[in-house]
Amino acid sequence: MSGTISALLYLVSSVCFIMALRGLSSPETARQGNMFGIVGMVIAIGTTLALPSVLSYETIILGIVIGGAIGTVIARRIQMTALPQLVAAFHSLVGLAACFVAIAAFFKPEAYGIGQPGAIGAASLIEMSLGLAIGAITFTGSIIAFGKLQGLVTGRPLVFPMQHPLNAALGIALVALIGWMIVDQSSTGFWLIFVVALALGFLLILPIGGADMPVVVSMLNSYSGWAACGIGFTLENSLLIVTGALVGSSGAILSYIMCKGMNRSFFNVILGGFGGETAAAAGGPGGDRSVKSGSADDAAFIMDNASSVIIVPGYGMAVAQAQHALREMGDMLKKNGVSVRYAIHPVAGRMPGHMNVLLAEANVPYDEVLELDEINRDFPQADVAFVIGANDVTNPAAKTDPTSPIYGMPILDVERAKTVLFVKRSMASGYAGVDNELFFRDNTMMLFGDAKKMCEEIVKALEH
Amino acid sequence: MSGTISALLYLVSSVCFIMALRGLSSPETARQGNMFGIVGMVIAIGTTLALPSVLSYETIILGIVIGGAIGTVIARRIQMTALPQLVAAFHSLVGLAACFVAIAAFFKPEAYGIGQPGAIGAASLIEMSLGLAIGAITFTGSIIAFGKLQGLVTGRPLVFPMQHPLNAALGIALVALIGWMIVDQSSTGFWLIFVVALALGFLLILPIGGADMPVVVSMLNSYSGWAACGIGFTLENSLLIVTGALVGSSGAILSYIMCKGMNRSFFNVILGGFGGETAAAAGGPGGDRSVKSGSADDAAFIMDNASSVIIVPGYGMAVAQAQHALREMGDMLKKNGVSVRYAIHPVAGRMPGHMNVLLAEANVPYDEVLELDEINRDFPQADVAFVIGANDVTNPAAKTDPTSPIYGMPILDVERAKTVLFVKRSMASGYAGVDNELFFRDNTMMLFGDAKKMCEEIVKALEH
Amino acid sequence: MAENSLTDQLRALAEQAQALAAKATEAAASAGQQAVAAVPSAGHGGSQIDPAVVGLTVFVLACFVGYYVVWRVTPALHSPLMAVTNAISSVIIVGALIAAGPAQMDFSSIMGFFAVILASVNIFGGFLVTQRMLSMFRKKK
Amino acid sequence: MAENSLTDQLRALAEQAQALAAKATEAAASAGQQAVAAVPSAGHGGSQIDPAVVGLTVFVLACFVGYYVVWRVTPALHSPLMAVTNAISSVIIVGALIAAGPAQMDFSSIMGFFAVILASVNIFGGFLVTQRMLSMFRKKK
Ligand SMILES: NC(=O)c1ccc[n+]([C@@H]2O[C@H](COP(=O)([O-])OP(=O)(O)OC[C@H]3O[C@@H](n4cnc5c(N)ncnc54)[C@H](OP(=O)(O)O)[C@@H]3O)[C@@H](O)[C@H]2O)c1
Ligand SMILES: NC(=O)c1ccc[n+]([C@@H]2O[C@H](COP(=O)([O-])OP(=O)(O)OC[C@H]3O[C@@H](n4cnc5c(N)ncnc54)[C@H](OP(=O)(O)O)[C@@H]3O)[C@@H](O)[C@H]2O)c1
Repeated sequence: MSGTISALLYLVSSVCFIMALRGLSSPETARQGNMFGIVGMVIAIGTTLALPSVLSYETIILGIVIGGAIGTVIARRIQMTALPQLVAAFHSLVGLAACFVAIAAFFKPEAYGIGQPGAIGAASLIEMSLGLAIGAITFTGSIIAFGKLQGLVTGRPLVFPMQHPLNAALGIALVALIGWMIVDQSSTGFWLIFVVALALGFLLILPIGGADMPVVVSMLNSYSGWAACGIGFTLENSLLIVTGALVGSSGAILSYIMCKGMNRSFFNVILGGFGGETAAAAGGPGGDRSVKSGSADDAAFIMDNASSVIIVPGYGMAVAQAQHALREMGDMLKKNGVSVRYAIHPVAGRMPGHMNVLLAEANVPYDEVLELDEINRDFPQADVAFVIGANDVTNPAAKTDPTSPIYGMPILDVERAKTVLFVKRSMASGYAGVDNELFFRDNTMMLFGDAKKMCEEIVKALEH
Repeated sequence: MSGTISALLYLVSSVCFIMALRGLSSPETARQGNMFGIVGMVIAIGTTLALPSVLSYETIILGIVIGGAIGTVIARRIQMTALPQLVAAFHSLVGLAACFVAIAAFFKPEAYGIGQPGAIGAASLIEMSLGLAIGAITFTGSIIAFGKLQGLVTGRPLVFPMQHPLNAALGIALVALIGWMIVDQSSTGFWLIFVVALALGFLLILPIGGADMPVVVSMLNSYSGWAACGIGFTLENSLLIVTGALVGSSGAILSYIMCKGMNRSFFNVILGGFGGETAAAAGGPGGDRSVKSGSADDAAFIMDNASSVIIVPGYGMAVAQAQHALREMGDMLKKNGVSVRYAIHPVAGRMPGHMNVLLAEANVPYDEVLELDEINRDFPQADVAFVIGANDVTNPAAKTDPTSPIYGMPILDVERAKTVLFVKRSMASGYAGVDNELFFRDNTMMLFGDAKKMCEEIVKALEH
Repeated sequence: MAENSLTDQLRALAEQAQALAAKATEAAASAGQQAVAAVPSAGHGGSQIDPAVVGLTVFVLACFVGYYVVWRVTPALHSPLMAVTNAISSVIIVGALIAAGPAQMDFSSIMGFFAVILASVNIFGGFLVTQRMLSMFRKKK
Repeated sequence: MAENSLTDQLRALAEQAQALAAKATEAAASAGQQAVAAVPSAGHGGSQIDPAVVGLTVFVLACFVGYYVVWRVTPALHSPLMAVTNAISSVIIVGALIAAGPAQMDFSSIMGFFAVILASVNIFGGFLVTQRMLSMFRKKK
């Protein structure tokens, strides 16, 4: 296959990837978009296999079959509530793969046409060692993110003394090693870069709280995109440049949206130490202030007599896997003539769009699920706001208390509804560790219990 | 200046042009966008002047000064109501300039590094002759468009017998000439292409009605963009490719929006013969049906007692230059506590965005000027719809009468307002030549007269 | 409108692009023939890529950018958009300057000179008239 | 949010892009040094342009496309977006295949083989999980 033809095919593949992201602009076109993505990947792989230097088809096909089988099994088995950790886990694999590619290129540069072992151009060496370093940081960083999201590592930010100086020192060491390696082309330097970067990924992410992991995952995603661009420059391959830029923008924009949704700066997230700690310290608030608490029967009675209910799901709904029971509850209410809609905060749950996927899984039609901007002005007309496993995203302190850590974060104005029902297990605060003053309001009723059980009980009560 | 540096500067210039169009996404950023465009152009010209082959600075600066002076004077003097014809006129100049560049390249290809006279590569010859042909069509086509918009040529579609066969024959001749020229490299062939293309531009546009000229101008704009891309391929200049693609998309999208706003296909517009003729035939409708007609005093009384008025301007407002008087009327009403807003149909007037510019010129704040989608649902709540010089864009036949030529065109639902006031000079139909049944409704009052005079009289009546 | 009609619009754009792409590929092929004498390029990528393919990549991406940028233009500013694209399309002055460039006057450089004048009218006129229009758009005080 | 925050976001993106651009320019310079031996390319443009500048052009345009395309993604589909970009970023399998390509096995091709496995897990897993998520999004019947 001539260089021109493969370049044209790579261009087609880039366009497919653009169309894949473009499809996600609406649920109707999204499936078609995913098909575009698959086609683009098939073209990219096929074109590469047809390059004259690629010969060992058996090995390659074996690799693809093994990897494909593992990927398929995981993708089929995974529960939708475990999506955040799945993305993190997959992400660590991309990082490791990037490391392997960089290592292969370092020890056999002639395969990539970038020189001979020990005599690689400086530009390529820089690209390569950056690829290695970013790949390694992505690898260990994503593993920690996975561990925190899966609950294998504590979600609390693990702050340790000298944390920032240590990380800074490692960062400087990394840069120095890259410099040395470029001059010396020594493989020791190369391996040292790998080790230091692995350690750095580990130490950078450990101090960041569990609920900030989505920002971290997105950020690492973005960096790996820019790294792919870099490799694209070395190989003069515009497919890698375009795809890298797409992935890079996507990660950057998602991180930005999340930070905006929490009204925090990106650096505040990355420097870590937020959440958890404070949450523990603030645990058990309320003390002497009185709270109105109700039962499933009360809730069923109130909602059955309402004419419009807005459901606000949050992280707790995901943890309790309550989406199916919740949808059943919604269906019963609708059958009784109550208008039921869902309000989704941009950072509800533990991943952007998390709630939407869970509700979709439970067969809630997506046109009943509305974003903050779309529904916030409807709360004053609603009879009931049914807040299930959400907390921070409803906290009016974000609007009223300039000293609160969540001040300035956009929130769902549930307090404007006639009655607010809160389903949660205790009076504990949410991820941000801030007391929610709504619990003590007159028009609030707390429904203590597990989200799923509570929904099931309400359904039973509604049946009578 | 090395090729690499000039390529980098051209890239900066491309980015500036992208930012220029991007700025137009909102009125706040638009001025900054225009600055980006100017900076981009300065960089592009500066970079080209610094190329080693460009030496005759005196001549070039003389040319820029002459052209710049003419352009500046025209841009300062032009009245905002004459914008459509101005764009058409400017456009003819780009077309002619493209012709001159193609001619220069044909007779001195070595300056562009594309060969020697009489020995130019086939690809370059194709590019060149296409550039010449498109440029020439744009030139004469835009001149006709200018003439029709300015009223120098009749706005009626000049259909003549054998029009389509003749144009087809000219088109075939053009292709044949290009083929011959590529084989023969003869300058006779080259000049013949020029002449035939000039004739074709003339004959293609003549049969198209005056009010379809904006679509034509946009279309020619789009083609000249794609032609610039073609030249960019020849010169391997990505600035020309990027800019050409931007201009090409812009023209195509604007033509598309206009056709959609009229619910007509692009081919229906281009094949010509629409409007005018029919309008004349249908002139003087109504006959025996009775119409309620009122005076400026009546209108002033009705509007002064309304709580909300929606003003719907159209082509007649532009012709009468009534925008200042209209704004004064609006101000008086606002002073008397009436809510006043403006509703703009996508194809009101004779150019996309035409009404917005005129109202802005008259100091109407742009947040009182709303698009069809934004305001259409507010008509039922409005007391008065004040339709001034608009006709087709309010015609309910577009919704109810499948045989009407404007059937399917989105319209402003003025008839839902409590009272509809129509300012126009007669019972004549609008551009599409279709009777407007609204004139005969009970809740309609016709205000016969020139739009500007009528506004002035209403203002006077309001003052009492 | 923008949202609903994307597919239609894309189709129209795609058709136009396809025509150009075909042309470009053709040009690429012929350029390729001219290029046989050239040694493998200096790139470290190894395989030798036709500049026309690169041009095509730039073109396709620029069409996407143009598509998105233009659909984002608010309808109220469609007149300034027409004026400013008019000004921007005069970037063919680049070609005119090269034609007018050589030190001695001849037929071609005279053509170039006229092209420079025409393009300059457009550039100054286009940007200025856009400026004038935009300066009129004001928010409610 | 998308609309209001464009400038902020652009700034952030611009910074990241700037860093990369600086890197790319550097790479360009060094590539240019390597390129001195190469003859003027076959292009009819005459002046000889560095491939890294072309790469930069593609990169800048792709960033614009990415920016627009991603901001247009509806917030309800942000989870599928994360999953699908994950799958797409495995396009580095292109590099892995080249490493695993040579007929004889050695350290590098074994590394390539492992990279192929890892990237394949991602490709299959990423696209499938996206598919699963998207198949759940349904409209009201
Ligand atoms: N989505 C994202 O992309 C993203 C990214 C970064 C950060 N974050 C952060 O995550 C937080 C999301 O807010 P949120 O309102 O969804 O969650 P939240 O504020 O963390 O509150 C979750 C609530 O769910 C309750 N809960 C936990 N398990 C439960 C169960 N099994 N049954 C019933 N209730 C249960 C908890 O109270 P009890 O313990 O009393 O039950 C807790 O108050 C925000 O602070 C946001 O900044 C999100
Ligand atoms: N805007 C664009 O981009 C564009 C592009 C292509 C086509 N078009 C077409 O242009 C038309 C625009 O619709 P429109 O409603 O704005 O205009 P219209 O339907 O053409 O009606 C204009 C009305 O203004 C009246 N008029 C003319 N001069 C007047 C004066 N001095 N004082 C008062 N009234 C005057 C005319 O009636 P009298 O003669 O009785 O006074 C006429 O009925 C549509 O058919 C559209 O398809 C627009």
